[in-house]
Formats: sequence, structure tokens, C-alpha cells
Amino acid sequence: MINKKVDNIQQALKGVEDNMTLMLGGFGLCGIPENAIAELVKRNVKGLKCISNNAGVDDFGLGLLLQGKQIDKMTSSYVGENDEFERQMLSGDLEVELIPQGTLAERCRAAQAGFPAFYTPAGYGTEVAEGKETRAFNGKMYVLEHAFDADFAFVKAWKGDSAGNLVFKGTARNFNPNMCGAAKITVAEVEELVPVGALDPNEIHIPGIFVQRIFQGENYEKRIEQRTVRKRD
Amino acid sequence: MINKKVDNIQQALKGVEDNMTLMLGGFGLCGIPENAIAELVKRNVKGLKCISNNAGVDDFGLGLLLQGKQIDKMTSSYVGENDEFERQMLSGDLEVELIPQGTLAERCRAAQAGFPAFYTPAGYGTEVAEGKETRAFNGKMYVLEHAFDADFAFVKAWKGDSAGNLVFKGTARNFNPNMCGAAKITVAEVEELVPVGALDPNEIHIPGIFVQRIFQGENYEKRIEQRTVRKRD
Amino acid sequence: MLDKNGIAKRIAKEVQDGYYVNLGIGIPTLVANFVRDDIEVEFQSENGVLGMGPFPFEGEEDADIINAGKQTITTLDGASFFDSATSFSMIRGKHVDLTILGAMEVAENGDIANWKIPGRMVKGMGGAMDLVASAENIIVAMMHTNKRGESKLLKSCSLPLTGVNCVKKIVTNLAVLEVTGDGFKLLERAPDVTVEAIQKATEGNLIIEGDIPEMVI
Amino acid sequence: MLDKNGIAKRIAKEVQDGYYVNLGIGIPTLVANFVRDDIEVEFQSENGVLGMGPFPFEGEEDADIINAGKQTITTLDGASFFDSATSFSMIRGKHVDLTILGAMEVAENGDIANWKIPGRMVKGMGGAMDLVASAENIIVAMMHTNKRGESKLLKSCSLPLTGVNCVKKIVTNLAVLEVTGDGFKLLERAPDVTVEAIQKATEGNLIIEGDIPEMVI
Repeated sequence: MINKKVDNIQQALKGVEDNMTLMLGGFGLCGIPENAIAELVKRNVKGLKCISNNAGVDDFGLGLLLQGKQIDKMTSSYVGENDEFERQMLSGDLEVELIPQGTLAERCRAAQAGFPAFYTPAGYGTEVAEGKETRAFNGKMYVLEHAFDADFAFVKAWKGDSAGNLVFKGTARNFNPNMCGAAKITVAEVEELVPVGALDPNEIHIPGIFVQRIFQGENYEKRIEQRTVRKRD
Repeated sequence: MINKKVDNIQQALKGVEDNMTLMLGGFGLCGIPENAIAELVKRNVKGLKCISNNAGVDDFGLGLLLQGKQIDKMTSSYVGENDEFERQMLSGDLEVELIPQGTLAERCRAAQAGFPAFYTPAGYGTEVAEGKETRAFNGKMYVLEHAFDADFAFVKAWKGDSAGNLVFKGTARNFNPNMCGAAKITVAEVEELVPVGALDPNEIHIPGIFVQRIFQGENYEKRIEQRTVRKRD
Repeated sequence: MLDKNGIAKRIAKEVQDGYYVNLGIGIPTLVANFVRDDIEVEFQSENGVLGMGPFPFEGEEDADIINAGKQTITTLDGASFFDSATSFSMIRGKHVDLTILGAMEVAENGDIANWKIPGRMVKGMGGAMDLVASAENIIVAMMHTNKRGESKLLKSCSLPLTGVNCVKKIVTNLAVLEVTGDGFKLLERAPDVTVEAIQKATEGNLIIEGDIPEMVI
Repeated sequence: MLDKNGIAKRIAKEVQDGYYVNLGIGIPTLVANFVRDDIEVEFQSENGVLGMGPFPFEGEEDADIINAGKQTITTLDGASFFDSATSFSMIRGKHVDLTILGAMEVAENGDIANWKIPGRMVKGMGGAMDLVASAENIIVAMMHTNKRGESKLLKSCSLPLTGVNCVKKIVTNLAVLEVTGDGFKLLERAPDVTVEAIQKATEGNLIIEGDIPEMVI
């Protein structure tokens, strides 16, 4: 098998530079690449354009990059949980492109799958479609949306092997599989790096061909945004 | 859970009529819906338009429907293994539309996912693109292809539950998952119908929402087309 | 006049056996509490889960199992997890049977605005634009009027749109209405609410045909 | 002059460490037998498997595990199975590093014809059109001339095309050639084959610069 394992986080992020476009998996704080974000903070790369469904909270997730003013532009579908985000957006320090969540997912998948563009009904007749080509198919209107073009994709998986094969857990899957192979270099961090052959080939969510680098992550906090519980009867 | 289980093959194929468009999973004879094909033969429905990567062999798979002259049109990527097919095609009894294999897969997926059309590079500059819209993106040419519109999809899975959740095995997966939810009614036959809750929600290949009917298949022959082996040292 | 739970209870009656349902945040979330026990319904959350169950017992929360509101949840037997592209394949591909969501404004042609107020911090549309552009069966759950007492059922929306010509039915604290294309057709009155009160609270064209029955909840 | 195994052996030298490779039917399939042991290569088959191994031992065939040629195969540790749409995402998305396939004709601009002969039964293009339209690194493995002795390296293809401007390199029984856009640039001669013999067997523009070395296999 082709070996994708890198020894440490420094190697995993080799080549990340100022002003690059990055994809980051996760929905809210669920399934985010915590180790990669921590290293991006440490390196203090600037001028980043980030594609991620959300923007973290003030003191966790992408919020950590916002604190250091490392992000110039966010492409997201929902950014509601972050005061620092709001400040930078209102002050004009942060450019924000809000797009429908399904469009975000499919623009990733289109990049992964080699489709330059696709027609989706989402956003037709709204400001999201302004300046974009629209077109009728079978009497319904659609908007032409384009594949993303990113330098790095940072994803987080549950298990992985050094061939780059990935398995995700629960709703921590979300955008992570769609971002694999959707950027020039895909870096996967995993909670558990297992030996090649330990994953059932039938149960692999993302084949290693979509992943360029993989490493064993550390110290996962996996913070819960809305801890909701019910009482035992 | 919403119950998708039907008691027998007759119920599973309820509503199938002459002149309908059917999708059938499988690659060669691998992963084909053997039970559904047998029942289609038994019912002797005629004038079918079939979407399937291949057309079976003379005495198995879709070849059985060809024997009964039940198929008016095949949409496939490769039809090489079938003398009866050739006879009917050359005599004009059978219309054949050959399309690239990736285009076939994606036209299924587009129907499943609610995309009316997509741009693919496959076939550009060839007769496959004749009469179709072509367009440049980033200096490369693409062909506009459309989602399929089918009445029934017949798929075969390894395991399934009565909620319609499916797990496939090996390369018997092929087109089967892409056809689920890509027709008005998707009928899944499974080698093993397991109790709801027996499948790990993380390992389900196709969620039940894409399947309308499911049943326990019988008497799988699973014929091998090219039995290739090596000698033991 | 209904409270939020009352609206949710009335909408729950629209949920039919065998439906896959996507619930928005707010009042729609409450609908799950009132669906009849004798029908089978599955709840989809666009972050990648089908077959959502109740909230977990204390101490059993799993950070990897949340809904689109980022709340910890559980799953029922027969549930499945999937990626975001697949989730929106379910939505865009019309596999979800019923979408229930809130709104700031609905127009008499079925336009909906529920994501942006100019001048205020915009949080984003999340999955709402995909849902309203795709679903064939959309019910809006909202108060009939806003905090300033102004109608939210308008001739045309004043706020930036989320989707066009898409809302089919509206359940408010005052009434159940069908969006017909010609206007809001009044189907039911909330208990102790007069047709006149509904008329007064509705800016868009209100269609009143015959006697309007009171809701049965 | 090379036989089929010789062509496969020479092409195997083009396979580099870390490559994902898709092999067509015929001579390309033989390439797997000659790839160096000291490099890591994974073979993809478009019917939905990555990490193909050798044929199974007799009695261990599994009808559910085949390659695109419908042959029973095995998988190596680290292999994965996937659906057809995902398989072509790998191909169309340029994740496969090298595609090796056969051809009936190649033109000096890189056009390839390998799926259809008018008047004969057409079996179909299978995955070939996706492969040639997407791959950035395509090597054609074929005989330099057809059964009638006519050149298969042409100014322009006479048969219906499979793809345009896509072939980068050709390995035949006579030579290794690069497709430059201006013509076929002769890189290597097969053992005991003269440049004159190659010229004679090549209808398209043959570019000969300096001494042409003999292949090392």
C-alpha cells in the first residue's frame, strides 16, 4: 500500500502558506480537525480563505484562527455562534460569503469528483443567485454553482490507516468525507490510527486515494456546543 | 421506523407495467437483482427500457429478458457478452444507447440527488457528445448530461433491514447504491434481511429513505463470468 | 390563540404515517413531541442523521452525535449516519416528505424570508435555502405577527428571500392557512380567535370561503 | 521487436512509487505482473475496488469480488470497495495517477480511437471515455500496426473517437513515443528495430531527434 502516514503535525501541514484557501471539515464543533487548527494557530499563517460550514465559537474551532486575525475570508452556511466573527465582519476585516449548506457540500463533492459546475435549485430567486447563471430544467429554475478550488483540506476522522483509508463516527462525519480529495492536498487527522488491513474494505467511508497525508491526532477536546439531556424517569 | 418490507416478490414488483423505464444494478453478473429479473421474466412485461451497465449473458441476468424480447431499449456502457443482444440490435428490434460508464453512474446519482444536469468531460469530441451542449470551464471542454428519469430501480444488497437500510458486499456494490432513490420506486432485494437495529448506523451504505420496498431474496446463483485463479505454489 | 406548543401540536397533525420529516430550529423542533404514537415517522437532520431519537440521558451525551441545532441527541434502531452531500441528496432529491420551518415573512405567492435582516448580524441560511427550494411539502410555523404587531403574512416579502413560491401551508398562533397562489386561504381558526382578528393581522390577500372551523388539536 | 509481455514490461517502468494505476483490458492487464517489487503501487478497477491483488487460489473465488474485466480477483490489505459514482470520482477528479489502455488508433494530436468499428458489433466504451477525458497521464499499449499491416499511429484517426488530445505516451512492439502535439516523438527503439522500420510503420508525423536509444527492459 502507498504510505500516507506522516510522523507529526509539522509534516502534516508542510507547505501551508499565507493567503492559501483551506477547507476544514466539521459541523459546528462536531468533527473538526482540532490538531490542524491548533497548528495553524501556532504557525500564525495569515490571510487565509477558509471554507467551512461554520466558524467555530469564540474560543474554540475556527474561532481560534479568528482571534489571531488569520482569516481574511470565510465561506460558510451558518456563522451564528461567534462574537469575534461578528466584530471582524462588521469592521470589514473579514469577508464573509454565505452560501446554502447543500451547495457548500456539493461544491466540495464537485471538486473531489472532477465536475466543474452543477445546477442546483437552492437559492434561486434570492440574493445568493445574483450574478449567477440561472436556467430552467423541466419547468423548474436552477442556479449554476462551481466546484471549489482549495489548496488544503483538513479533515478529521475516527479511524484511519496509513494507506489513508478513513472511517468516520456518527454526525462527526458531515463535510469531512466530501472535502477529501477536494483540495490539492488532503490532510486527515484521526483519533485512532490502525494497522493497514485492520479496516474492513467494505466499511471504509473514504478510500485512501482521496487522502495525501494522515496522522494520529492528540488531545481531542470534542467540545459540545449544546448539551441537551432528558431526565431519567 | 418506517416499514419497507414487503412479503414477497409479487408485492415487490407491484405496479411494474409494460413500457416502463427500469434501472437495474450490477456490473456484469456481479450484484444483479436476480429475483427481480426472474419475476420480470415471469410476468412477461414488454417494451421495457432498461438502464443497466451491462446486458447480462445469453442465459442469465438481463439476457433472460432479452430472450423473451421484453426489452425495447438498453442504456448501457458495455454490452459485449451476449449473442442474443447482438441479434436483436442488428435486426433493429432492440434500441441501444451506449454511454460512458462514469456518465451512467452520475446520471443515476443526479436523479437520486435532485440535480437535473451536470457537466462531465467524458465523451467530449466524440459521437457521444453529438447533439449535446458543450461548454468550456477553466479551458477544458465538458458535455452537459442529464439525470435519468426511471419508474423503478431494482437493486441487490448483501444485508438490509425492514427500514430499508442497505449494506453491499465487495464489488457487488457497483451501481446499486447510485440507483437507490434514483427512480420513482426503488426495490431492494437482499441476501440477508436482518432485524432493525442489527446494522451499525455508521456502516450503512444506503439509508432507508432511498428505498421504498425491501424483501429477502432467494436462490441466489451469483454466477461468475470469468473464473480466473492462480495455482498454489 | 395558540402558544408555541399549540402551534407545534397542530402541525403534528399534518405528519402522516411513513413520512420522513426535517424540522427546523424553534417551534418546528417542538413538533416531534406531539406526533402520534401509532404512526411511523423518521426525523432527518441535515448534518447527517436519519432516525433521530430523544435527547440522551444525562451523562450519556456523545459529542459525535448531534442534530443541526448542535444539540446532543440519540438515535433509534434503524438510524443511519451519512455525509453532508448525501444529506442534501435526500433533501434536494425530494426524499424528505415534509419540511417544517420558521419564517420572518411569507408572501401570498409562497415566497419565504427567514434568514436575513438588513442592518443586523446575518448568521446565514444554513440548510434552509436547499430545503425550501426542494421540498414539495413545506409548512411554516410562526407567529402571525411580529413583535411590533405587524403582519408576517404579506402581499410580498420585504426582507431578502430564502426561497420563492415554495410555502404550501402556514400554521400560526391564530390560524391554519393554505398558500394558493391567489392569496392565503383560511382553513382553520385557533380557539377563540375570530375571522375578523385574523383578517386584521393579515396584510396579504386573505381568502375566506364559507364557515371557517375552529382547529381541533 | 517486443511481444505483448515485452510491451507490458516496458510500460511497467513508467509506473512510479506512490502511483494509483488503472489498467485496461488486454496488454495493460499484464503490466501488473512486471511492476518492481520495491515500489508501492495501488491498482484501481472502475467497477469499485482499490488495492487489487492477484487472482484467487482455486476454490477461493468470490463472485462478489471481481475486476472490470469480470475476472475473479483478491484484494490486498488496505484495499477498499466503493460504488460506481465514487469510482469515477477518482478517475474524473484526477486522483488516479496513471491510466494504461489499449487502442485501435492514435493520432499525432493525441486523439484515441478504441471502442467502435463501424459495421461491426459495438460492445461499448465502458469506462474508457471517462478515463481518457480525465487522466493527465495516459499511456497507450498497442501493436504499432494492425493485422493488415497498416499503421495505428496516424495523422488523424479514421475510427470514431474515444477521446481527444489526451494520449501522452505510446508503447508499441516497435517503439516508445511521446505525443507532442506536433507529432509522435520517437524516444526509444525496441531491441533490433531500426528507426527506418519505425518510420515505415508510422503514418503520422514521426519526430526523430538525434540518436534514438534502444529500450532497456
